[in-house]
Amino acid sequence: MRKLSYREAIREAMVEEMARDEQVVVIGEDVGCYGGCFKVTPGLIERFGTRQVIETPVSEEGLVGVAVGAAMMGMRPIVEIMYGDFSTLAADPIINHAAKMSFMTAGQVSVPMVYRTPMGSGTGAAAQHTQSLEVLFTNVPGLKVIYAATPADAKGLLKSAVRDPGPVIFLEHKLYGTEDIVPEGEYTIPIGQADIKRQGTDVTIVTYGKTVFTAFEAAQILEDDEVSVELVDLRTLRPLDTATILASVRKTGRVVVVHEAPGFGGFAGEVIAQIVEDPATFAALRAPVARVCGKELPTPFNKTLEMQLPPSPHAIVDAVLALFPSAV
Amino acid sequence: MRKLSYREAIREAMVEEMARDEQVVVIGEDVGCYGGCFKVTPGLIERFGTRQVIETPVSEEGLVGVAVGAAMMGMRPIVEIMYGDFSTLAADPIINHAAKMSFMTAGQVSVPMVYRTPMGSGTGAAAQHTQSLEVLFTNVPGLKVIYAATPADAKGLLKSAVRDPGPVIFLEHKLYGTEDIVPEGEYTIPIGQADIKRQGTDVTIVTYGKTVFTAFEAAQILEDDEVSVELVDLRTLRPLDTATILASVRKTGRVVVVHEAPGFGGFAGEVIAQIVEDPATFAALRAPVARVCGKELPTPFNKTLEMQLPPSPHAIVDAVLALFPSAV
Amino acid sequence: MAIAFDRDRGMAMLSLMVRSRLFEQKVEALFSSHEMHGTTHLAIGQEAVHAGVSPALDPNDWIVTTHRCHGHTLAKGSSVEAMLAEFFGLSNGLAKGLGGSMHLLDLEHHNAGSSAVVGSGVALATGMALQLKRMDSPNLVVAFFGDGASNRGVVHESMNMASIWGLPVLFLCEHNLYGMSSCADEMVSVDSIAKRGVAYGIESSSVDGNDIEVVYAAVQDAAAYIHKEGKPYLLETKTYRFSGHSKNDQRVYRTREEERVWSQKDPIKILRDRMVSRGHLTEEEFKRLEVQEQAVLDDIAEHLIKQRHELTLDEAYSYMYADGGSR
Amino acid sequence: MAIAFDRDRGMAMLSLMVRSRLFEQKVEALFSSHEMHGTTHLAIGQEAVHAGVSPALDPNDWIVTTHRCHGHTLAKGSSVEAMLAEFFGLSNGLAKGLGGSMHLLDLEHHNAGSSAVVGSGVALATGMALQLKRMDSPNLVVAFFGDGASNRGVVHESMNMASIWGLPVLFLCEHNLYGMSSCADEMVSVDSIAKRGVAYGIESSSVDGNDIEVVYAAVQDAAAYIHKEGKPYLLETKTYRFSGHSKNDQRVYRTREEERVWSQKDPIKILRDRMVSRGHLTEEEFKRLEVQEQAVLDDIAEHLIKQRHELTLDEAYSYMYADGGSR
Ligand SMILES: Cc1ncc(C[n+]2csc(CCOP(=O)(O)OP(=O)(O)O)c2C)c(N)n1
Ligand SMILES: Cc1ncc(C[n+]2csc(CCOP(=O)(O)OP(=O)(O)O)c2C)c(N)n1
Ligand SMILES: [Mg+2]
Ligand SMILES: [Mg+2]
Repeated sequence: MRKLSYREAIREAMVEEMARDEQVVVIGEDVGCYGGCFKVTPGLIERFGTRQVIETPVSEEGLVGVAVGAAMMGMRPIVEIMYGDFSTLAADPIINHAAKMSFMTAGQVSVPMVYRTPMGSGTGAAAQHTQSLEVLFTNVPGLKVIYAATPADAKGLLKSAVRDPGPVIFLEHKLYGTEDIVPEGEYTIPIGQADIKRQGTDVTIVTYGKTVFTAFEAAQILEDDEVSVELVDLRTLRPLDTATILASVRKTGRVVVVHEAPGFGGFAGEVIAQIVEDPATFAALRAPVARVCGKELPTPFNKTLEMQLPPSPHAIVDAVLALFPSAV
Repeated sequence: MRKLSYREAIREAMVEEMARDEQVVVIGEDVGCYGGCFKVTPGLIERFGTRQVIETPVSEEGLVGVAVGAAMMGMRPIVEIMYGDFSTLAADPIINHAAKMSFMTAGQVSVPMVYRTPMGSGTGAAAQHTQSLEVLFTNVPGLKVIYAATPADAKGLLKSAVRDPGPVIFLEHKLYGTEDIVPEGEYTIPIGQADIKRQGTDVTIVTYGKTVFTAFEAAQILEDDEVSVELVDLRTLRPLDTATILASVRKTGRVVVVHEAPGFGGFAGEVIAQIVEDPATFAALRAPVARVCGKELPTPFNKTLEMQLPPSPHAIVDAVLALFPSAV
Repeated sequence: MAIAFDRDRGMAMLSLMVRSRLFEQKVEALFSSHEMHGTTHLAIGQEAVHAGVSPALDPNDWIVTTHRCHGHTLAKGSSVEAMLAEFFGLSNGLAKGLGGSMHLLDLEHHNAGSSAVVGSGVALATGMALQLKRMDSPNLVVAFFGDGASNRGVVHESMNMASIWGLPVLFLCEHNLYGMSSCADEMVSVDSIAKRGVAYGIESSSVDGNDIEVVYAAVQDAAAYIHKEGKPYLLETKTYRFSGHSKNDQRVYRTREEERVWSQKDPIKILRDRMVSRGHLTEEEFKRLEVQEQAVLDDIAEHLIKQRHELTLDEAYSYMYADGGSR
Repeated sequence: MAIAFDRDRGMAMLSLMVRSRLFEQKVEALFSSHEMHGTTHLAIGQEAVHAGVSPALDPNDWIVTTHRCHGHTLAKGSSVEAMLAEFFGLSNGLAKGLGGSMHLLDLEHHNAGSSAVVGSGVALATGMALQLKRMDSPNLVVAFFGDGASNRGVVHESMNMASIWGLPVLFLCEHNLYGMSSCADEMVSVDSIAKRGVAYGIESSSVDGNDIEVVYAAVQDAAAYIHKEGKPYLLETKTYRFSGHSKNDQRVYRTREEERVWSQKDPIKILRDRMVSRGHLTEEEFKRLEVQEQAVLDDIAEHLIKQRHELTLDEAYSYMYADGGSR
């Protein structure tokens, strides 16, 4: 058994896929000798050359549009965008073009593209470099949206994303140094399957991305309160593994949905809607559904304030305990 | 009492505000002699001249950025973007700049800008001109998001939007010819207040924008089934009038959320989350929460197919009736 | 720069322009009589560009078109039937009725389709050229765009990338003086969009877009340059749309006098007169050509109106990417 | 083009450059010792541009800067204390600690702040100029941007609008050869970004950005042109950043030899030597200047590190637009 960092796992997935298929091409700003803004691509250009590693100017809309056009002709681009915030610049090629191409052409053209970008705060980079903008994509038919938390999941899901016939948004958190066990050798993880990161019986916490770790901490604290937490890591947001969520909630009767993006209008709403729309799951609920999400603020530069923005383990603990009124 | 079309009501709001304050400026493509893509601005340039009506090149990102900069210096721009789909092009100046300016500068700079654009299908304009992209904005702290259905609401809310100190997204539907009573003279409607468009006791339908009319039709059909519908028109999505929603649902015990955007990841999720998060409302629910939304497809050009995309009155009726299992 | 067409080439080009003109008029009529829905963008007056570009190139060269794409698509060789069927939203249309008049594509004829987001197609075309170059293809991509589109940032970004990477893109600007209602004189900060080539180290030229012999020759020269130098090229064609921007356009933004002046430069008339004076065509033959093309068109339209086969919603769903979203 | 500074002006400009250099070095040190968090973009080597622009203009002219904004902010007259406080995230910082090092602004000194989205600030600056023109203000706006930013589409869109509307914008390109790790030779499709002015009918020029007398004169000429013609101007300044792009940059994308060559064109050295040779300065005086500036800086930093007053979350919320979102 070996450990890899989140960064290395993502890189390994790219290396394997690039070696397997020369149509797999990494495209982005400073992805060459610099190794990418978060150092996920070092060594790729040395190994695969400029035919498979394409460095672009600062032209987010254009370069993603170029990737879409290249994908239409058979390339399988993996686009790296430095910060998820710049997805605002690439929204047209992704939302209006990549997502719709297969449908608008009645299946004649497809866009097998992966769009990799990191989301989230914690870096002191202030309001324009720290957002969690997954909802730009989750309401768009034709897109798949992945947000893996662990190195092993990131590797397996990225390989599936590269092989997918359509456009896949692959979101990353910025804890690139996080190490964990990654299986040796070739494996993929299917898009659209959640993973139960921790079994439990009293309450379900549903989350994804960086807050998987926060929720895990909360679950450990809750053990002391003798509350058994089942932790569902969505891994893919679209298509959503509703079956796994519902099964867990039917078992526990209680659910807290957690993410770093601000709660209002965030993806938690979709998870909650899936739960309370389903008659059997609705009937099994023993408490209102709760959310613990990022605060309704742009990210402040000040570190003390920035750290208060995302959900803390203690906020999750409090939200869980509030679902057990008798026990308090 | 006089009737105005939705188009005329919006135009009247602009005329009144432009006459009141010369800093109110309409900016957009073809908003001059052409009168705008959906003919909402005819006559403005003749009356107010090029100091208050600024025609721009096809440069969505740039022109919205320009409006943000001008607003920073005291202009109160009303930007018109021809189709809501092109909000993908204007996402950076809105999300990364306008929304965050006040916060990032600790209140020193504000951006009193209105961003007007129409959403939705029904025009035969196919996949890239018919989306309902309100979720691009509803998860962004610092933005307000309005989507008025009726001429009277559109007028009163647009005037409030123009006077607001921050950026306001003002979404329109494309039933610009819809006529209805509009009060004479000066009035505004506060941002953030829902309106009960129809009182009822058995079920609450929550919706906004074009589907207010669809839901109204459904409510009338349901009268025959002796189901009394309370119709909540949100009018503002952010900030949301949660109090009005909760009061209605506590009264009726049943709720269906309706919108034209695809359901998955759509704004309905937020409405549902607000409902089931509130312990008293959750306790008052007598059935699972239901959604009736647009289909999970880009808009087909073919008319027969296009018409099947948004929620139909009958789909709403069915969803409502399904909440009364005994009655079926 | 112009070349003089021989009789055969002249007849072929004239037929194509006439077909395009009649096609557009047919579409206009079908819209007026509400046989068609949605919107449409006619290219009446721009036939010399539409017909003059693709026939001057290798059939395996690709095009990426715009919202004003009927003529480009005809010139690439698509069947009138498959095009009209698309306008009617039928399942035998070019995109089985899912795309409509702004999204014609025909892979068999190397037409990759168009973006209805003005200017965005230029980036797609640039990306296609990137992949062609990577795969050592001998072909190029034509990126059509208008004077209005020239002000979109993505066009700038694309031209810069095409230049630094030496991509086989023919940036084909159809400068028809207007972007919807706005006149290029007021919207485009330079009198000739060809000048923007300087900003990217891209060779460029500006030609009379109403003279098909000029357009044809310029396109061939541009293609030769692209192949020889391994660099993109920017060709501006100056033309005029006689029609309104889209249906219902009252054309309040320009004078009837301006239209009259331009109508004297009707591209069909120019080639027809030239062929007549060269002894390649008689007025008779021209009339016959028109009548023939019209008859074919009418037949197809009539036939399509009768047998309207449309996709079902289930069939439409099947064109979503596998697993993409639930219903 | 250059003008020779008299002694007073020379001393003022030299002091400003030295202050900027020492400020950057101080910031670097504070980052290394983890007194500061986040990231930072130093402009060591670019002082002649940073110090040479705003002092050449009317104090009421506005600037919109970039992620590399310390020098611009100093040159506009902001207090070192308020700047450093912002870097520390303190409530007496320029943005009360909410903006940080990439978002310095100072309205009192007509600095409207910067966008950390490379290139996007150029549109904001253009919009500010639109409003200035509407209000018949005699002032202009400087839009700073880099060689990397020059490839963003929004810069194209902004230049086009500034040109057609005749806006008082000085597009000030700081061409420091690199955008992060990528060399302009490979990313910018033209050898001089000033050439891009042609694409917009915007007058332009390219000058040595390491010679502050050249920059100063060019900026004054540009401003005179803008006022006289009622048109924007594009000024490219060619310079080099001695520092890495941001903290932790190992500079693998360029050679130490290249850096050595450029270090001989150190803008501070150039002015200092020139002043010495003109008899306006002695080596002694220069040393004293450095020592003085350093002492002031050290004092301020030390003092700030001691009394760290930060906003509370409640205070931060109060800077949201009224009614914007709930908590
Ligand atoms: C990004 C974008 N903005 C606006 C529109 C609406 N629109 C459709 S065509 C058009 C004018 C385009 O002008 P031009 O590029 O000159 O092409 P032409 O119509 O003259 O062929 C506009 C503004 C659009 N489709 N896309
Ligand atoms: C739109 C966008 N893309 C990428 C980045 C990341 N980034 C920050 S600075 C920089 C380089 C900018 O180069 P240039 O404009 O030349 O300015 P310089 O850093 O040389 O001052 C990049 C790519 C960003 N902040 N914004
Ligand atoms: Mg045009
Ligand atoms: Mg640079």
